[in-house]
Amino acid sequence: MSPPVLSVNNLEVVYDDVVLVLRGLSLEVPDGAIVTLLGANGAGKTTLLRAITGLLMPHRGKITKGTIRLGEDDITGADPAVVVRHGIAQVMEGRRIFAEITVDENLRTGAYTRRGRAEVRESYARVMDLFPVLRNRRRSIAGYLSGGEQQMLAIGRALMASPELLLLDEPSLGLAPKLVEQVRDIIVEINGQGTSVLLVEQNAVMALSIAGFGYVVETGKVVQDGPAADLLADEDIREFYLGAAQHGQRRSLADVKSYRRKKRWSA
Amino acid sequence: MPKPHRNLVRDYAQDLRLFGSPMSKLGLVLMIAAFLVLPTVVQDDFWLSVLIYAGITAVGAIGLNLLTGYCGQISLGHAFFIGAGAYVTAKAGGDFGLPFPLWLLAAAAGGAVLGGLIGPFTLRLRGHYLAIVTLGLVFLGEHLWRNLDDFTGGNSGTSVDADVAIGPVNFADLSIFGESYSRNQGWFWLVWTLVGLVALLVKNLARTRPGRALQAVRDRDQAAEVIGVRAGRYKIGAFMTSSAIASTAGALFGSYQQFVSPDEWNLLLSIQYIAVIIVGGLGTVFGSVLGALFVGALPALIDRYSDVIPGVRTSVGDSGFISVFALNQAIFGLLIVLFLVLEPRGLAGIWLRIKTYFKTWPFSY
Amino acid sequence: ACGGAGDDEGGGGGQAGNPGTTTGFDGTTIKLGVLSPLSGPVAVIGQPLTSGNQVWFDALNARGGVAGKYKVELVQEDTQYRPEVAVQQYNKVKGDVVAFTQLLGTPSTLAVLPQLRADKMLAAPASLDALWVREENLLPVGAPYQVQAINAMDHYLTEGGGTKDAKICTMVQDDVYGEAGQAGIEFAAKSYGFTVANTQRFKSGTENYAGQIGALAGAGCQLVFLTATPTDAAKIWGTAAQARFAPRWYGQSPSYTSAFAKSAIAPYLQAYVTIVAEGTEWGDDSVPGMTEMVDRKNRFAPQQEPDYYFAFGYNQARAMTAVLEKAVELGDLSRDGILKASREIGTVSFDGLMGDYEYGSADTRNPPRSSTLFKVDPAKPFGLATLKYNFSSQAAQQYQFTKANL
Amino acid sequence: MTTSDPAPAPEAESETAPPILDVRDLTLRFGGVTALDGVSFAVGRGELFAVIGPNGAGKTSIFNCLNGVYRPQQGTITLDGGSLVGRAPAAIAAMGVARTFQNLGLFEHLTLVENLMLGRHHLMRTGFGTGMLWWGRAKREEVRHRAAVEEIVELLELEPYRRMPAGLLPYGVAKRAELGRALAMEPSLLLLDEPVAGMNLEETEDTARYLVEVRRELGLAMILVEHDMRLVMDLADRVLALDFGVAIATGKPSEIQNHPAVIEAYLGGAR
Amino acid sequence: MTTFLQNCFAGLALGSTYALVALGFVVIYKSTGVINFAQGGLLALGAYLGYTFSTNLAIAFGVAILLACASAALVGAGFERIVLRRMVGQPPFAVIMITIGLLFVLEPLITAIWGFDNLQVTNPWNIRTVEAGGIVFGVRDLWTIGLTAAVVVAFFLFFRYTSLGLAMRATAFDPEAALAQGISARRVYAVSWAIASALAALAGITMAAGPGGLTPSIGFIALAAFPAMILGGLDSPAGAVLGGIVIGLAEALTRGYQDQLFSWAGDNVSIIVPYLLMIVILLIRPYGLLGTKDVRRI
Ligand SMILES: Nc1ncnc2c1ncn2[C@@H]1O[C@H](COP(=O)(O)OP(=O)(O)OP(=O)(O)O)[C@@H](O)[C@H]1O
Ligand SMILES: Nc1ncnc2c1ncn2[C@@H]1O[C@H](COP(=O)(O)OP(=O)(O)OP(=O)(O)O)[C@@H](O)[C@H]1O
Ligand SMILES: CC(C)C[C@H](N)C(=O)O
Ligand SMILES: [Mg+2]
Ligand SMILES: [Mg+2]
Repeated sequence: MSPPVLSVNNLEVVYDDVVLVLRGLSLEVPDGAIVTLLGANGAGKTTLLRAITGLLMPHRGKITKGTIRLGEDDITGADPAVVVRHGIAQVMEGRRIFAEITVDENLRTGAYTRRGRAEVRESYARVMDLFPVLRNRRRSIAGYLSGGEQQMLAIGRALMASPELLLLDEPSLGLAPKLVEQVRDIIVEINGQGTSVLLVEQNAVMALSIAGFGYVVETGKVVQDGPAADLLADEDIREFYLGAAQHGQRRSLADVKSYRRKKRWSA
Repeated sequence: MPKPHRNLVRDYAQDLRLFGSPMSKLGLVLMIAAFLVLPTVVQDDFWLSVLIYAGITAVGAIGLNLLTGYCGQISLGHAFFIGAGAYVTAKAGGDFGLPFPLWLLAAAAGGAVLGGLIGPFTLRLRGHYLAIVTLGLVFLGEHLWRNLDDFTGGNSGTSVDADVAIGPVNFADLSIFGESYSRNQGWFWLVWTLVGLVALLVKNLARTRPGRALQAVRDRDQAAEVIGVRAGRYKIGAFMTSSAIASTAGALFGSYQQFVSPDEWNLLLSIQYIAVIIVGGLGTVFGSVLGALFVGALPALIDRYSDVIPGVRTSVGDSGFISVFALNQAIFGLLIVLFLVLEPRGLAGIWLRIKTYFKTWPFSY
Repeated sequence: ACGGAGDDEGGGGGQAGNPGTTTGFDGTTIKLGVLSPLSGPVAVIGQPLTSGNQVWFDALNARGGVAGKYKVELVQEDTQYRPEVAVQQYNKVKGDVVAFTQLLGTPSTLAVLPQLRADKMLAAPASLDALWVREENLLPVGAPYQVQAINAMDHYLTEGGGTKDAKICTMVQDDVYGEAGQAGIEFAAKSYGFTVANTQRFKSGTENYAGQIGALAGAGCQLVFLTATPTDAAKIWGTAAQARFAPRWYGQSPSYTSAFAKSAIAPYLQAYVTIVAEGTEWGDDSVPGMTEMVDRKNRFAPQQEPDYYFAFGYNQARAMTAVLEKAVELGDLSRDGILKASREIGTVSFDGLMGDYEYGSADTRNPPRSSTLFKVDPAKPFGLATLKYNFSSQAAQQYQFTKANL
Repeated sequence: MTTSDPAPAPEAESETAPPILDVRDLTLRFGGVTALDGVSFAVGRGELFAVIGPNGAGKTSIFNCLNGVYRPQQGTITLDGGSLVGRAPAAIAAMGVARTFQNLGLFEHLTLVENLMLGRHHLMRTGFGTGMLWWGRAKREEVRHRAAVEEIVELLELEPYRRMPAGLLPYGVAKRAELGRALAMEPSLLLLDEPVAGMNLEETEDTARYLVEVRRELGLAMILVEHDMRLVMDLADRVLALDFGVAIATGKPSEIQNHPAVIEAYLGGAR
Repeated sequence: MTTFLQNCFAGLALGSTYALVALGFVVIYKSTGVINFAQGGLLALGAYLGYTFSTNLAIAFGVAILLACASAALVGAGFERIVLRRMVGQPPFAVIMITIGLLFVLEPLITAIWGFDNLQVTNPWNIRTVEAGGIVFGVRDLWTIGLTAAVVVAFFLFFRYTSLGLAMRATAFDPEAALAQGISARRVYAVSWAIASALAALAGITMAAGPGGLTPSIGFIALAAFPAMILGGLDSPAGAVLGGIVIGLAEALTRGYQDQLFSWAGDNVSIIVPYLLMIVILLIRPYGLLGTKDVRRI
């Protein structure tokens, strides 16, 4: 069996020298798999992705313990440029497109580390096929796109890198229902072509429907993990992430009562 | 035994107090004590004048911080308004002989009017473009100061002969209970009282409706508009208030120095103010004061103790290779770089860190 | 009464007993302040000038000091030629000194003046503005800039081949120093009946003078009187040379420095430039003061290059010494005592290095009205050769001095 | 599915009460892009009106026109009888139109309470002068409005975050804070641009609950833009579906949900 | 007419220098989103390095120029290594202040090494001139114009054929997102600082080789180039060149016709004309002639 593309071992991350956000988190993305990461807001999912790509520095964050390995290579604390050249691409939280340049130019930045012109052109054509909306807006300044269009651009930009491992931080955010399905299909398709995927999603239904394996993170630690199918069947997961009430029938949101649910796996 | 719940807040008014916590109350008391006692301990004219200049800079910096730190409008034109204040004082306090409170107000009013004229530029220009336009103001100003002979004395400059008495209390020649104090001692008290006053006013402004509006405009002006803040109005208001405060600082500067000439209000002065608010910390009143002390006192310290540093040339013909001033500037530059690399939020940021350190002590996280 | 300048050995014994200790005088050493641009663009003047102060006092101290027993020590501070810095530095040292033997720069002097008045402090300005003459708290030396300008015009119209119908122009620094030169020329214009055809003002520190030179050339100027400091002057003359603009230039004394004689523009300067200043060329044996000064420089500051400003500083120190001698004689080195002494020193002679100065109370002082003209000559030590020594025009005698109206 | 309606919402199409908002024939173009193409709709008092449509359909653009951020090339917008077109955003806010933003419009460096206080900006009077002087009018006003803000803090359960800079708030909380700020404006029309995007299930349910409560207590009219169909279908009284700036359908949620054009353009298989 | 042409030539020569300096500003702005206040200091440093190579070490002037540009570029890149790399993603204000700090360090360093004296750079141009049609062309001015033109062409070709320009804009807009694309912010900073420093050095040497020699105040020219940069548009290299030439001409022409046309406005109007022109243009076009506007959408 080939080694996992990504293995995170006992990772600890501290912001601002005082805020401990990841507390010994470990996970693995096997080669060619889709792994999803679930967890409440503020659990540290984005922080984990930052740690992997080396983007903690601009946030005054630091890895204080643990290792991150990419295949055979240790990339703990490596420079982002180096990590990207290792074949990682990322859809960042909050889209982070370059608002002042055109859609085309944004896509070109995604292919910054790639050399072969023909292959880049191929990727470009594929992105255009996946998101026809972008084709019409190729020369528009990206900042004027609608929210969802920007999200498509962000995904498209990551695809331009044709990575070995794709990190997705809430790719479905702000997308129309039909597009969410498309994005799901895209992820599956990319994965089929050999790209491993680490998917962070609030839309757990979507995430678990395509992932092979899932982790649940709470306050910086993995509190549960298992094959996606097992998680889908888990009572707690069903209640807290999938919105299915015990008796199977979905509640109407208009009927949610004024009570607060505070149950957590860990305090 | 310490009383429990000493931090308990019982109503909103209490929650809004500036010096609410016991620590900050203690700090306030200490600052007031230092303010009262310092001039009687440090009688040396040099150190007093350094502190007086630092105080004047603090006043001006609070004004700039209001504009840049709170409202997000970068201005390189602060020197212009400082100069204007000094010239207004030469006229109002010197030639017309108005009493101290009146010429101070006149200077502030003059600054506000000029700010009101320039302010509308902020409606059209953003960021660096605005900064460079205000930089142009410095050059236009210098041209005006040179050519408006009647008002400014032209190239020869003008003496500023404004008295600093409030009723019977003359700060230039204080005597309290038969004890008489030097001009610098009196000025120290005067200037630092004004620092406190301006700091308080601006702090008040910052924590009420207009102050919040300014910060909203800084963070996102479009969103601010949508929730009902007339961004343009607040930008102009900030410009006017800031330049009024700048002119107040200029008024103090002029009357303390007693003589002003056109080339003092140059870009370097503007940059110095920018340095003060960035080193101090943007968007904090206390930071402006810290920054002014740092930027004002550090060169003086280096200057005073330069003779012990090897390689420094303190007099003509000795063997040093770098002059005191050059060394001063170099150290100053290095410290700024070092500082901001370590703490981009400036002195106020360091202050915050110290506070959180003690708050969370002994736990590092 | 011709007060000695403290130069004769063992001169001036104090009959009135020893002066008491006071600010800047601890009973043995007299401290004097020096506020000078030791860095910045005018440092090329401030440094030699301060060195001149120092060499004079070193020589004096070697002979025993003021009144043969009080050593003089200088407290130097760098003003960078910036008025506000000068004021701050003044505040820094005023508590340590009895007087200031150098306060360089017209703008700086004006800036410090209010404080001098309030503190009853005496300072010797290292600049030649006409305003200094009537100022109690200042101890000027030399013929003012205005007088230099007038003498220069006199020379141009009488021996320099100029006529009053010639296109006479000025190029002056846009500050008080420039105003002084301009005022002199305007006075001369009235006296001699010419008009100033064109005036160009420039801001000190400008890098490009093509426009001004173009304008002067366009106006057909035949003579240009220049009031500048060396940094700017070099660029101005360089630009003129490049533009092939070749009027007669007269330059105010502080516009020249020795580096020019070795530069690419030296031939141009040689051909067209006359410098109006005082005293004589460096190393001129025929002037007694010069021989002595060169000796002393060689002894106390061997590394110092020949320099006009050195001589200026040296002379300033001489005037200040006359005041100190007098004050010691009167038994009072306090600020009041110094001011009083400054009124009573009478005429001080500078041994031909500068015109004699009749001191006295400020409203009766009479400064020298004489100037010396130099031409540029790279072969000379300072690059200047005497063209016309120590002459005084009729018009210059007429010039009236008034008190600064600040 | 259920369409229970806890609020005594007036029948939207009722002939008697005139609508609070009437939008007619709205057209907005950017260069070659037509963001809105003759869109008309009306929102009744107390009605919760939803707007859905694919990405880039023009939903946010409608809000921007209502707010005065964009100026439509054509069309009229009438709020309570007064025209909105051509007015400055701040003036429109003062007329009672409040809004939350799709991409978070909080002021990052201000605390949550300050952000909420800003919502009350147009209800307050303190100017530069009185603000500086503090004691007296300014202080009284601050205290009074602070009390009002605290009610919202309580309603939205934001207590633990009062003093946190908005920029550091967890995403879900930030979205809630935006809602709070809009409510603090005491609006008569509330525009919600994707209020639950990026929220997890729990937070979505919370937000739904707040919206229901707000409706019940304040009875104000709302326009909801959202891609989370559960929220739209469960809460909205009526739905407008847009595609490429053109209104393709309006009706009750159940009608829209099964509308073929809407399914084709927007819903796909995920109904 | 000749006077006019003479003035135009002077303006063009001055404008070329402005263009070089402004181009340096633009390069750094494009990659870091800040105005580099140290540009004047780098210019002075380059000029003094040129002096050292050409006068002290007696290296042929053409080579000395290259050496000076190269060593200035090293200094710029070194600045990135020591300082800027730690500032990736930090607030722009802090970075602006750091450039001011750098200026404060450079100035005294230069005067400590080279002093305040007026230095003469050994060079073949100096005050030499050629005359044609009644107009005197300074050899130095001709070279300045020619070199500027060459550099500008090289500059545009470089950006045309490398992806660096795009990387710069991305980095300036959002350094973190740029990093995530594998764009090394450090390299971008280093390269842009190196280019800007080399441009500054070139401007410095061509100035220093002119009439009047070299003094530390040479760096002030950068202030005069602010209007040039902003008038063209902060992020537009073509704008920098255009702005430089417009400002140079405006300044030289007002200077030349000060007496005839502008005496009412006081002496030395030419000093403020660049700023006035800049203000007027910015009021009409708030992002300069060719600058791109901020993109804001809610
Ligand atoms: N720059 C920072 N400085 C200090 N604390 C931070 C910083 N960035 C994030 N945090 C804190 O770290 C914790 C984890 O944040 P992170 O963004 O990784 O969560 P997340 O799981 O991605 O949440 P979400 O689902 O909202 O995206 C949060 O409590 C957050 O407040
Ligand atoms: N300021 C602008 N300049 C240019 N085009 C714009 C501008 N604002 C919006 N658009 C375009 O108008 C169209 C509608 O945008 P809008 O933001 O209204 O979409 P939306 O329906 O809110 O989409 P989403 O669901 O993705 O948020 C989009 O194609 C967008 O690119
Ligand atoms: C010594 C000189 C440089 C002084 C200068 N000329 C001035 O009056 O300011
Ligand atoms: Mg996240
Ligand atoms: Mg939208």
